[in-house]
Amino acid sequence: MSAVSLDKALSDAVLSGTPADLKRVLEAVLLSARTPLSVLELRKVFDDRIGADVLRALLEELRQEWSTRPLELLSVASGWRFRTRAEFMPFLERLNPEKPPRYSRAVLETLAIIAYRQPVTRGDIEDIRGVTVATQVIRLLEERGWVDVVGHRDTPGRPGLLATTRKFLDDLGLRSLAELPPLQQINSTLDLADGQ
Amino acid sequence: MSAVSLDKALSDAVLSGTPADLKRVLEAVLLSARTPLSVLELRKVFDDRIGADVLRALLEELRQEWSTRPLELLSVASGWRFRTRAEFMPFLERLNPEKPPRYSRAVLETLAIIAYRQPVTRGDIEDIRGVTVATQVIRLLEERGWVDVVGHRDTPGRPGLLATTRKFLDDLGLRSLAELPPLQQINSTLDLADGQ
Amino acid sequence: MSDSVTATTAEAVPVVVSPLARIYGQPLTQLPLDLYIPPDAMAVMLDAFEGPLDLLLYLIRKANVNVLDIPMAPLTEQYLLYVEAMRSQNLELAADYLVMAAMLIEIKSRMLLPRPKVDAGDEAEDPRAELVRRLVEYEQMKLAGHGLNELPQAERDFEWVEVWVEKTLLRRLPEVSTLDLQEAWRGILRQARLHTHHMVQREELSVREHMTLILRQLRDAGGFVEFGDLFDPQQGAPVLVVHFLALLELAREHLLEVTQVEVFAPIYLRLSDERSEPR
Repeated sequence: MSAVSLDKALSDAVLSGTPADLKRVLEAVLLSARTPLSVLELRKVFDDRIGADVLRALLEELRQEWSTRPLELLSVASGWRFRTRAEFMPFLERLNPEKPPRYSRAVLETLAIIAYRQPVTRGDIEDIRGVTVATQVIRLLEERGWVDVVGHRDTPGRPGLLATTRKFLDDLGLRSLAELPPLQQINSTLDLADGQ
Repeated sequence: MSAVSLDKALSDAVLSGTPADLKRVLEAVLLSARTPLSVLELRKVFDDRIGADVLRALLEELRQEWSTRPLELLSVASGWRFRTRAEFMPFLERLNPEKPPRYSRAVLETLAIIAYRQPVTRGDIEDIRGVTVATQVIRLLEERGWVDVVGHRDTPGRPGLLATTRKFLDDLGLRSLAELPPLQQINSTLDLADGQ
Repeated sequence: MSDSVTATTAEAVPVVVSPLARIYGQPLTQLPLDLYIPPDAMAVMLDAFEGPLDLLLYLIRKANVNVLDIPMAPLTEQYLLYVEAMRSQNLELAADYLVMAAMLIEIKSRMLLPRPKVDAGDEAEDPRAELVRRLVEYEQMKLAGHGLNELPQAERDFEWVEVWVEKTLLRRLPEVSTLDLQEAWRGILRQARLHTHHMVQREELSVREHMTLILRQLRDAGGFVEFGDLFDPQQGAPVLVVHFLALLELAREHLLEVTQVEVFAPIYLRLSDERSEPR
């Protein structure tokens, strides 16, 4: 049997088969596709012999069937595609570890000032660093859940008082701020280093 | 909780989980990998906390579980990987009507000589085939990632020694060169005594 | 030994299964059995052979003779006829074909000469031995190539599965250690020295920590708390002292207000900013 007639015979068998057969084909096609597949493209897979409505119903069933499995079938802008569930990302990450990102010096210094001098206003931070503090630096730390506003200073503009949170302590493995390296020690090592 | 500690907590949950949990992770990782994964690499996925024997047993179970599904889990030269079953190719081809490469006899014979007689120089191939080997034949095989130069023969011109790659085995679903189809014995034996 | 290759009418062993070409619209599924080759087909013929060894194998298989016992005379004759036919069509003939022609003629002539005497027990080498060895090896590789083509092949007979992974699902956040903070603080101090008017005072961290605690406590309580509620005697005297110092510091920095309506009345603490932001 030539490749063409085999192809034809196989398709005929599937097209006259049960919805389960059709779903198996959909699975195979969606799992190996490199891009999302639109219903139009999926109709082509079946030689345009399965209606769009039927396909959509089958895709929905397939989505349900995979709801407890490690992949999820998603309908995105350009069509349907399988995606690995987020919870498995840490495992995949181990295969190709990427360099962890680093915070900029501005972020780290701002964080240090908030940690050691809290509660402080943005103005205080700017006084200490001698430069203006970009809004996104504070927002970054707030979004991370490490810093929040605990009050306002009763001065013009009523600036927010920033302090570190419990999450900050948890994430750094500290029980309290008292476990941060003492400032005295930092100061004296700096004196030594600069003393020469 | 930071990304890192989340990762850790999740791993701990899985590692202390049932074999089914481990298999779900294996499935997710194998389905999303871009290359076959060796048992060594899969151990990394689990932070080296699952033994190679356990993994191999789980992989075998997984292979069985998928035996009735449209994908098959295959063990090839560089490890384990999912592939679509051949019966679904006609459907996939409708999506990409671009025909996959069909190799000419020149390419296939050159490939066979490299596969069965490796490492060989281009001169060796020409000796066996009795014709000059076009540069593009070798380049085609190199571009496919099936053949590469593994050294140079210490003769004038220092010709490159060609050999097949791991990808060649992977793409043909083989675990080692030993799994190549055996060479056919050519029908008669030469008996020089009867020569005249 | 078979009489003649040309005389043999045995069925040819087709070298290639699929149609070689279409000639005058007709598929050419096997090479012609006799030597008559349609003129236009010669180019196709030449293309169909992978070289002189392939052509020789074809002639041998077509004649159904033992590859190991080749009748040199008729084979050479027929080979030369093919080569001549190709040349007469002004086809550019690969040099390999001519080299092979020379080799065949040489073997044929050596076959006619008496074998040189050799020591008893030693077999004289058959002049065809080298040709046979090459033919056998070539045929083996030709079949092996065919065999490789039969194996399921990635992208042709199956697709590798590579499910989409959305990297952004895993947001990797920078890790920060206390050492990083220490280093950052050092940087600040160096900077501060350059701007000496911004003196960084050395102050007990614990006081600052308790300042934050009190502010949080006040905020959570709606900005208004009775003095006594701020202190938990169970924490011990040192903590209570630091806590009290923190309270005084907050008052000094006008971050909170301490009020008492009359002597011995309860003391209340209120966030300074509560006035304009009543809850």
